[in-house]
Amino acid sequence: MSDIPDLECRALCKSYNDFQAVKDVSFSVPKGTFFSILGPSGCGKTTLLRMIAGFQEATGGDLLIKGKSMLDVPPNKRPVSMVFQHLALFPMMNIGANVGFGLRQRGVNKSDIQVQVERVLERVGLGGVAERPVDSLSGGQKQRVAIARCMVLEPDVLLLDEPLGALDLKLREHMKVELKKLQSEFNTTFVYITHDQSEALVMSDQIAVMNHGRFEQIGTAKELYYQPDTAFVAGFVGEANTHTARVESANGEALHLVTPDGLHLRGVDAGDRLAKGDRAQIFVRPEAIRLSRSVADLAGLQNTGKGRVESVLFNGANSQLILRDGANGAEMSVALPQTAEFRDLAKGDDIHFGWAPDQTRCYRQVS
Amino acid sequence: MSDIPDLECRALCKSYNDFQAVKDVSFSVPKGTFFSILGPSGCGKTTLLRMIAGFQEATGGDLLIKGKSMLDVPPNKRPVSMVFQHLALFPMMNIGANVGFGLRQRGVNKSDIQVQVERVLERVGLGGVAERPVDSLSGGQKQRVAIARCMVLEPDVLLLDEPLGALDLKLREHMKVELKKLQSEFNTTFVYITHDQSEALVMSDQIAVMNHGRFEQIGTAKELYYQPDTAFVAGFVGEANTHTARVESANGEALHLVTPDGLHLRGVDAGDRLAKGDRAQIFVRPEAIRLSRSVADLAGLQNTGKGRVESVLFNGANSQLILRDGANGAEMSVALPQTAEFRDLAKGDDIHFGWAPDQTRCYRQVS
Amino acid sequence: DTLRLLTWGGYAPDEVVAMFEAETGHTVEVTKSNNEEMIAKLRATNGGGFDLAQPSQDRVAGAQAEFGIYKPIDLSKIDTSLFIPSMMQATQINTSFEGEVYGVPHVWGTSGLVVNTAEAGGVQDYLDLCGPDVAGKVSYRLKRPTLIGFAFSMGLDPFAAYGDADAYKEVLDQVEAKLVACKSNVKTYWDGGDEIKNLLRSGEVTASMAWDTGGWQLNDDNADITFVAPKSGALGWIDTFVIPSRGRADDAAYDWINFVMRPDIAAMITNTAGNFTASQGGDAGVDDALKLKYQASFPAEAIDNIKWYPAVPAGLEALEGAALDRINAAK
Amino acid sequence: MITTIPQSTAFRWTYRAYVTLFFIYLALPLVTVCVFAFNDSVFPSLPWDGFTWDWFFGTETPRIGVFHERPILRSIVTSGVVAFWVSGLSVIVGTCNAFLFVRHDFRGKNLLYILMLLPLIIPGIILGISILVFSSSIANTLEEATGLWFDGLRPGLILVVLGQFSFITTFATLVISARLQKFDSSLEEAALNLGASKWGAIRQVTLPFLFPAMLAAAVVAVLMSFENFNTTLMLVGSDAPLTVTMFDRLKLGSTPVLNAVSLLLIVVSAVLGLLSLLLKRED
Amino acid sequence: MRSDTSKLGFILLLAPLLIWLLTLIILPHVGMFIVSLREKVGIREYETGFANYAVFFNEPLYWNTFARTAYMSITATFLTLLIGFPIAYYIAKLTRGRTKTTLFLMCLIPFWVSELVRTFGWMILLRETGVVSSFLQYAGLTSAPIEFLYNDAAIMTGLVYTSMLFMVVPLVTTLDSLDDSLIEAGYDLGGSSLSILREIVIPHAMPGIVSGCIVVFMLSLGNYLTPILLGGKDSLWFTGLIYSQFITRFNWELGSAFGFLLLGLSSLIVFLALKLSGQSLGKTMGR
Ligand SMILES: Nc1ncnc2c1ncn2[C@@H]1O[C@H](COP(=O)(O)OP(=O)(O)OP(=O)(O)O)[C@@H](O)[C@H]1O
Ligand SMILES: Nc1ncnc2c1ncn2[C@@H]1O[C@H](COP(=O)(O)OP(=O)(O)OP(=O)(O)O)[C@@H](O)[C@H]1O
Ligand SMILES: NCCCCNCCCN
Ligand SMILES: [Mg+2]
Ligand SMILES: [Mg+2]
Repeated sequence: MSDIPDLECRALCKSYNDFQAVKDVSFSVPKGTFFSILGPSGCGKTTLLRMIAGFQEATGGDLLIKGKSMLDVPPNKRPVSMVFQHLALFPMMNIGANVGFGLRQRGVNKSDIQVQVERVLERVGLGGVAERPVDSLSGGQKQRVAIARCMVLEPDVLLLDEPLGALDLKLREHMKVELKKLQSEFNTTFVYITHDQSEALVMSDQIAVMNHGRFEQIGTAKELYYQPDTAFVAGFVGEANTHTARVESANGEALHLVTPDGLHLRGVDAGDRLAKGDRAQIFVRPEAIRLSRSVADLAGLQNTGKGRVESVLFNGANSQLILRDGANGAEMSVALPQTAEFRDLAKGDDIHFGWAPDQTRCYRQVS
Repeated sequence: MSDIPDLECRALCKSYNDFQAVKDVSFSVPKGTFFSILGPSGCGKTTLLRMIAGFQEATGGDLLIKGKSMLDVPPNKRPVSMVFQHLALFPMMNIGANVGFGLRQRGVNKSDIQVQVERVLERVGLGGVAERPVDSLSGGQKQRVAIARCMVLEPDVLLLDEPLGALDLKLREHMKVELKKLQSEFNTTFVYITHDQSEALVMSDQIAVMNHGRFEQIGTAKELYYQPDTAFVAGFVGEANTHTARVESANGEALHLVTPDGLHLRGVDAGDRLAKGDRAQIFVRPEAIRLSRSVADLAGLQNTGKGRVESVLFNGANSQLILRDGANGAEMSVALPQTAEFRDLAKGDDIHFGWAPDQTRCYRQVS
Repeated sequence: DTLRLLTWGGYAPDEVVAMFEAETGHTVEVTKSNNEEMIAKLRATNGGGFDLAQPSQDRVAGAQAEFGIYKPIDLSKIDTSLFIPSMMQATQINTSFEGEVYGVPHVWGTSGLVVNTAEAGGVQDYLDLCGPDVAGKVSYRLKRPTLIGFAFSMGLDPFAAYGDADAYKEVLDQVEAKLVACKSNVKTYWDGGDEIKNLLRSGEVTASMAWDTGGWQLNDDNADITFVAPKSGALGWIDTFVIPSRGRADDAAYDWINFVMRPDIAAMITNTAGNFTASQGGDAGVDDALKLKYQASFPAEAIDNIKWYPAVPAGLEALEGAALDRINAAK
Repeated sequence: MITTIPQSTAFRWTYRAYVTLFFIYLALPLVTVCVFAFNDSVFPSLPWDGFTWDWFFGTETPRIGVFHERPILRSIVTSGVVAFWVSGLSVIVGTCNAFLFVRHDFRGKNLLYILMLLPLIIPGIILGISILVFSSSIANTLEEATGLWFDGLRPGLILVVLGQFSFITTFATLVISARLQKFDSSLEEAALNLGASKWGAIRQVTLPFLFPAMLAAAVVAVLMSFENFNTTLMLVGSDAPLTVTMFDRLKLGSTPVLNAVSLLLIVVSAVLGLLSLLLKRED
Repeated sequence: MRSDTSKLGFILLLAPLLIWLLTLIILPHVGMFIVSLREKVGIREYETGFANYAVFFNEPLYWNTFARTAYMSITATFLTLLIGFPIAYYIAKLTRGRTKTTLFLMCLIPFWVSELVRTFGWMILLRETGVVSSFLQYAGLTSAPIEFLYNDAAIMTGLVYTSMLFMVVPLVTTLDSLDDSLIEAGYDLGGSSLSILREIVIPHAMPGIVSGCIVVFMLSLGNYLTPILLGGKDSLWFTGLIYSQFITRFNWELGSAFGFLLLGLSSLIVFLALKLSGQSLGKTMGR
């Protein structure tokens, strides 16, 4: 029984007239998973979520919840609940009435509703507010009411459409942690969409990266960050310096590449099976680059160079250097290590840098 | 000549009825400086900026631009220009007319206006868009038009009121770098206000931290980050773990403290001249805390402990651990080093941690 | 039943209505109006909406010919003995159309001059209203009686020209010219009886062409103001009872007619409206004061000189209307 | 220019004086009307003959107060009945229109929208006569064909109601659409998602949201109906609403009874007007 | 199935609109047009033709009145705009909070009182024995009573008064939506009050100005009470002519023709105003 996933999509498609917003998306979400869909604006996340909720009809493929196809089930009969981007709490009802709304639709009797509403409000840490108007709550509290309103119905799947988008920075940071906590307490399957990579990375068990209507990769946060399958994922998840180069020779995964300026680089093939002569796109994360005042320290790293500090973007623990590579004039951003050693680095200083081949992921260049 | 600052405020005050929004603020900004005013919402930043622009009358103090008092000069005669939070581009005019507006007011003749408008648009990288309507531009482009509109008038000081606040995350990151670049190209004095510390840290030559209408500290980004003068600055700029403790003994700057749970800590006095028995507030930055699997590695650090991993907030280069201190059950956030050594750390693992006394800044506790 | 009565101001005083309601059990709803509006309303409703109306006798046959908005009077339901026979007869003749009688008389009176003798003693005839001594203090209605009155005053005989549209047009052209020239003398054209009374009483107007009753009523408050029968003759009118073709309360209508023609009731109406009625013996109960004023305004030769309106042939009103519009538009 | 831009004192005071004069101009006629309702004279004009309540409560001719004037009381009732129907109908139709224009896309929508706005720019008197002429000719045709009477198509309350409804509906539509436009349709989706049926979502979420606007539209409709003259004048039969009765009185010469009625109208309208504003501000 | 029910819903929503527009707006105007084409040739005899329109064009009185009505209405519109704009600006931009609400409400109160009452008030004020004349005598500014009523100025006063609110309200609404920071930006860039008014405020307020002007113009053009009651002997107004054709001349045919001409005139002027200002009806009136 438990190996039937809570949610499964099979080659799901959605076209608006000529435009394909969602293309052949397939995935399945096991019970109790926090599943995020991460992608840039306009990539089709909302469309996908609304198909799952039933507000949009799929133009192809199938959609199953607990193994049952949902295609012909109207939205008010699907065992999924949705937390809307702007929460969509009913302003004309008090908090209790909001949370009890779904139960009322099911015809549950009044006293039971009251008991259940109070119980779920307590679970989200808002006991005793049932009588208050919605507007008397802070942004984060509203968020919790919206979740309570769904959870009281014990849905199989909870859908969340960028619910943190409207909050301010500090609150967003806080709610990230809180949401994850709520999910593990309720142990309900969450399908969460966002275009903010840090939200997805911090909260999710599984993340699907979506682009132009397709899923590019599904994996854990670390998989996406350290082993991105595609150039898009490598660029979208986390920061990276990119280069283009030609493959000089390939030895299994190990590649030897040459940039247009004649620089030689060593990297690893990210899975595109590059061969000699192929054009490759190369990604190196800023924190993968080591700095040193002496070349010797960087001997072990196969990719090295010397650059001049263009600017120091001081930002406490997240400071970065913008270096201009002495060899080819390319700009590079390098995470500034927290050791005091580099704290006095200033614009115009020269410095050596280098990084290991396994931090150099190479993808086939699509022109 | 060049030692007259572009902008100088002397004990500037502003009260709204009983409420003092700006209290005795004094500072001076030398020519060509990127000067930021950083503070939480409602601390009086906008009020201060609007006094400089002339939209609000000071209730005390003096305000000088290039050495001349501006108190009696109406805003349309002051040699300052302002970039408004929502830019305030004139929607009823095309881009060229927007940029040329100020010149038209000065009675410059039409063909000169056209030439100058085109020139300044090119400098901000928007050549040839003069005929287009304002709304055809993206957010970042509008930003540049707003700056061009001011810069064409060659103001002595450019004021910017959270101009990035309305942009989305990625664009904001990008514009930070861009703004700084534009400033150094035009070599004009910028006074920039923001509540986002990373904006201020990354762009500014000088930052003033404002709180409750007062300047708490003026300094470079590094000064504020590494040597905050006050507890407010320490807490507001960058992240920090805080503790409270009593001073056990003071030896010059070096302090020995005891927390309410009986934990002994070593720290440095941040300037409040704490003495034995004083209550202190202690700040430790997450990245100052070293992790190790063996106690021995941390021997040199005078503050050490052992904790259990509460959760791993994986976020690429900015990942954090939430540790629960084994000794007193306090939560602590620790920056996760980029070395592969700790990559497999998971919830429930035990780990040793420690930090140096000089990373432990202590302030007098104000109850 | 409810009797919806379309009538002139003053013809259905509250006490009379109350007495009628008490006596018959009918309810009366009174709508006050004037000739043109009565006809216009009935035309729009195609003879519905009201159960009894009171246009002047000259306005019955033409309107019936054009719009068919009245129903013939059932004389058997009327107590004819209550009426002064001569008036009854004259009215029946004037209100006949295709062999049926459409109206019976109710109130009669005249239009002439109402003058503040202290300030405008010189006003004796309609044309005197255009004299320089009363400039800006004059008022009259911009309606057909004014055209007729001025025509007589100018020595013309409009009634004689009724049969001949061209001749009548000629008369109208002359009158129009006169009234256009006179316009600067006019303070405002009045519309309703109370309006002209207010204007005279406040002194804003000192000489006017108006109904006789207004003059007599004002006389009570201000002895200087009174009705003057013009030299060229007052214009005599009789207001009638007609039954709209789609009235729904004919019985109540006949009840009302028979009720108000009772001498005692007729006297009450005379006392409020100021005009005498066609009720046989109705003047017996009228205030002596009113009778005196009547006699003062109408010496015997003035009574003989009254010009009674003949029925207006259909079509002449269009000519009059155009003339009135042009006078109104003149600067 | 705006509060934050310094202006010379002379300019500020001139501006304020102008604004003050303007509000005096606005208030003057209304205040005058109200004051003369208490003049102890049969004319609503100077001289001031002392204070009296007669024009409200008097029972003796000529000083019959509003509260004892049957025709005026009756026409107030008539106006009330008309206003009730007009506001009811126009709010219902306005709500349907709002849903249609805000929620649906269809061919000819723009044309219909312009047509819907048209009553705003048709003079009231023309609306009145066109409805009068049209309904009369229908009635004539029907009566000729059937021999029955069609009184509803002749001047009278039904036509008055229809005539006022014909343009007040536009206002109702605009007021209600404005609010519906602000409705976040995800609220309705949320209701569906929580198990409500389509109609249930509209009933429990959308209509309650629209309610303040519907009420405001109803109040506006009542006020417009009460004060309408031009359209009503052409369509009125034997039951005259208040404005028409007052107009007839005014033509016949005014007594302070008219002032008294006006005073009552001003008070009631002001109260209703304020109410509708309060409702609108909930938007 | 789902699309069937939504189709039904759509039809149910469409029906009231169509019935309303068809039976109360479109067909009556068509009917009125047909009646205007009936020429009266005798008692209860009619033919079809343009005779009624010919009457209009052949009688100077009618088209003079028509022109005068249009001219006076346009004047009233401009005056209202001129007087109302500073007021709207004051309310929208120079006041805040409570004061703003109060002033706005004060603007609205006369709007909720019937036009008849407003005009009646002016009659009491302006007549020869009225309040203004008495006040002037009392103040010694004049020795004899003065008649202020019954002239074009009185009509204009009444029209402007009656229309003011329909100008001020849309102006306040649009000016309110003008972000203060645009004005500040203009000022900051060296603009003077006048140039900001011309280049920023007025262009922004254009939809409000146009919608206010259209409403005021239509109200003036279609006004009946004000010219009749305040204009006295010079009250001539085109609606009055229509009214008298219907009421005192029983000539529905000519009256309908006049009605149609008035409708044509108003549509034409509104159309021109929209074209000249580059606005659209839906944008300005639909708000
Ligand atoms: N009703 C529609 N008709 C046509 N195209 C549509 C419609 N709705 C969405 N689209 C298009 O489909 C694509 C995907 O839209 P969707 O709203 O799913 O994106 P998203 O990933 O949620 O973006 P965001 O992060 O901005 O919310 C977009 O290009 C959008 O323009
Ligand atoms: N016109 C005013 N009257 C009274 N108090 C005001 C006025 N304007 C601002 N304040 C108060 O002055 C304080 C400072 O406001 P200001 O707008 O300068 O803050 P800020 O630092 O710009 O905040 P934010 O980051 O939110 O823009 C606030 O407490 C605010 O409530
Ligand atoms: N042309 C006929 C005038 C009829 C007047 N009836 C007047 C009644 C006045 N109370
Ligand atoms: Mg989306
Ligand atoms: Mg601010």
